[in-house]
Amino acid sequence: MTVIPHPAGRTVEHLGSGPLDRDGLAAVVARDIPRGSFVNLGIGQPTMVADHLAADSGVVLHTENGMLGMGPAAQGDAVDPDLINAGKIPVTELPGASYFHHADSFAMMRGGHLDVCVLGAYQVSGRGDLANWHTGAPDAIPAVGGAMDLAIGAKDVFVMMTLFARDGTPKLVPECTYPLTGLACVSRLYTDQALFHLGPDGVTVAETYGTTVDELAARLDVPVRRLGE
Amino acid sequence: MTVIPHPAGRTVEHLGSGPLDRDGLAAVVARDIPRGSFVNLGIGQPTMVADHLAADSGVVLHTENGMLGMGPAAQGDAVDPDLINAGKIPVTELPGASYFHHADSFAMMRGGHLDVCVLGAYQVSGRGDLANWHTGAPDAIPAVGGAMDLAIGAKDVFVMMTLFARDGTPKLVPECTYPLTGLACVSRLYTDQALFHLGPDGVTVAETYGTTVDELAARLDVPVRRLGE
Amino acid sequence: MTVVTGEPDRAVDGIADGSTVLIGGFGLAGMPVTLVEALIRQGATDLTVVSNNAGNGDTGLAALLAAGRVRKMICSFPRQSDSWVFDGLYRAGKIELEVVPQGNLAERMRAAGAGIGAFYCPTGVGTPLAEGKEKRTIDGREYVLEYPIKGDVALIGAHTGDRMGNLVYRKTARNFGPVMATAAALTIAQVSQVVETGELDPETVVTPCIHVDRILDLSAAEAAS
Amino acid sequence: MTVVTGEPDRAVDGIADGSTVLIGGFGLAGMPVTLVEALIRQGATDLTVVSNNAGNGDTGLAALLAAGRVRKMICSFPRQSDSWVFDGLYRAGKIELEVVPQGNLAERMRAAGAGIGAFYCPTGVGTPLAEGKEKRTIDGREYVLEYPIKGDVALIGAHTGDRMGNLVYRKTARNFGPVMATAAALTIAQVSQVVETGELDPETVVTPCIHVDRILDLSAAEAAS
Repeated sequence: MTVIPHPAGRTVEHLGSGPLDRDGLAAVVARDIPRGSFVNLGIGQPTMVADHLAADSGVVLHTENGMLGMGPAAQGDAVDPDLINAGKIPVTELPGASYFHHADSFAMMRGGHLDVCVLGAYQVSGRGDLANWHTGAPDAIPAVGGAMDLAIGAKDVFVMMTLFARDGTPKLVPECTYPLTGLACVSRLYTDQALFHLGPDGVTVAETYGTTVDELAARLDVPVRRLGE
Repeated sequence: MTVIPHPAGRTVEHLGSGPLDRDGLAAVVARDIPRGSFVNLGIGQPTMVADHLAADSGVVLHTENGMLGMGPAAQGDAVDPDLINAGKIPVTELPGASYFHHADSFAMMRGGHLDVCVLGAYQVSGRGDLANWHTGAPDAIPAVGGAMDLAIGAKDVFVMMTLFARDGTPKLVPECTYPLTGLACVSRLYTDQALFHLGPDGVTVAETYGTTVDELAARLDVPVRRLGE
Repeated sequence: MTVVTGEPDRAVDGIADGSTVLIGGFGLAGMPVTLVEALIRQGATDLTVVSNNAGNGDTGLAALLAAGRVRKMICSFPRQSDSWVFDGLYRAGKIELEVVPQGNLAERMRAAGAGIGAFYCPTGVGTPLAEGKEKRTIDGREYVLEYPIKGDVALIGAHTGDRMGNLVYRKTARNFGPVMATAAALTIAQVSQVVETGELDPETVVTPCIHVDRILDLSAAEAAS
Repeated sequence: MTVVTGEPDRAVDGIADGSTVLIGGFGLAGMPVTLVEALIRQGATDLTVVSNNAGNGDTGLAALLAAGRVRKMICSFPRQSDSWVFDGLYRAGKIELEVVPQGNLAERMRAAGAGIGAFYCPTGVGTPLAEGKEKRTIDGREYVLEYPIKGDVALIGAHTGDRMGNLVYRKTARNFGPVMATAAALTIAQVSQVVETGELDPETVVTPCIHVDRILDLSAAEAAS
């Protein structure tokens, strides 16, 4: 694990405002990415993290379709159909970029060279199991893309998601009921309600947003601890 | 196997002159390399084959230290310490050349992309086993280089050697007594005395040089046939 | 020796029914659309197609699927917003699907091209995609045994080729092209332009000519049409 | 982030006793002689060195061997006309030797860099170098199970680096460098020159900066000396 320890060293309950919105959540993830990291941002919500990285962060973005040094989404004349990200969105190239083929790109991932990847999820278990590729619905067409490769490849896997589904059931669960993407791979879980550290020792709440550790503990089916406990 | 069938279709005994010299042997090997082949010439005697390839042969030479389109040995100002062959001799670059790293170079070999490689040998068995990396002498320092990779990698492995050792014992043997480089990998054996086709069906003499099939059969410990028999 | 042609139909000549066809591209970047269209005209059927996606819209790979030529898709991400052709065939039970994690797709083709018999891969351990596969623990980590994917044919898109068959690509359109070129018995590349042998810098060649059997020169194809 | 320095001693700082050190080069082409000389001064000992050859003449790797710092050599071709330092140590029983076919040496390091747990390789089947190794027949062909070779440190030679750590090589001096760069926890490259970030064409970068931790700029080193 390469991530910096939590800056506060103890659990912080942010009660002055409500749960984080998607932008606020992306800002928290960006804050926790160490300077100079090599980072892969998954399709969808994780791409918002890029907007919150400081210009001098030295963070280098990897896209699994064969590029390091990916820049922001391309606009207008800069759109080039040969230059896209994993979500097939036209992007740009930053100075110091490089291109490589798919086997090299995934060797980079599988070989443990990426410091952090940020993914979305349907469910995450208390020990860090990840389910983010398949709802298990019988009529769904399975499609995995690079999710399993990222899950086992990056030194740290961060997940961004809402803590509760629309029906109020927690998505941080004792055991994933959706098909798994990877075992014990998520180290940090960033949600609108709280930031969790996950690992073999279980779930630690590092921060809460508009709620308390005790309130969360009452709503979750996994035991949670505070930092330093 | 990609090599062209033997041009004569029947065994030819060349009795007008003696055994082939090294240059004559290289010319016979060069004759049998199909146009447009990708070829690796081993260290030592096999490199002489290059001098006998027709200018319009379209043969592209591979050197395992990471190059296709290798040209002749470099002379004078053309010597560049960064451009060498597998024998560490300075060489030149032909138009259409390319450079690649060692894993890609040996993937090319192991993956069966080379049409022909030409190697030297201490011993070759009737079914094509090759011994060319180690004399087995107890004080010898073992060194294999790319010999084993070439032996199993090229579509056709040609061996060039004298048929008899200095003490008169045949180097084409029923079973190799020297440590093996590869099993059943040699398809053609080019010697000063004769050209042999090797395979699961045994040894066929395609041509002789200054001797007859019957004379060779008497001196060898492996059964030999004529082409077409 | 590499054949350079400006005729799409000549480029895909001889592809047999039942072939495994590797088709490059990630979405449309690097997708050899002209070659796939020629393959539809050529008529080979009962194909197994290996490609990252399972077709977009109604052209290229989607049109090949719609023409009923594909028995089985091996891909990482069939489901896309514009994959209606595949979706319909799949839901109707008219096509087989093998979903492979994207990195395994690349690595299994790389293994085919590199002569590797099989490899232990950490991707997918504990997931449904590893079910029924051989497992092994090495140095305390679990791995799944994965086998090569070899193509009878590879259809790829590149940017520039030379007359000997060396290729360079452009930006993220490189993607699967260089890997597929090594993994097929017959590799056919469509390129935007062909230059004389010697014009490509040997240091920058991405796919050496040994991996390329035929080049379709799109600039010549357009000039002729 | 990649550190660029003109000081050889700073480039090799912190290499621990007992490390496995991958050293690039094929003969002298691509051999990082300045880094190896700095490693000798640095003093790390009890090393396992992985390199194609086992030193030439009395400099570079040969000098490291002569200084008694190497416990074990893993290489494909130790015996050369000018390998007298290694030859003497080996005959005196002062150094261990693991001979590995050249392609297996490359592929085992590639596997380490690519997160592959082990692979079935056809090279060496039936030979003394496969003795004691696990075998398996796949599709009628025999293979030997080979394991990754991972380095604590890689010392490689390249031609040009940029300030971010991207590397390009020159001609056949490329050889093992790009593979070793992926296979070590700490990769240190000596380069003939360093250019500003953005000056290397992204299409032509051979080793992306993610694989490079430190660059020794030889042009700066010479200017300072």
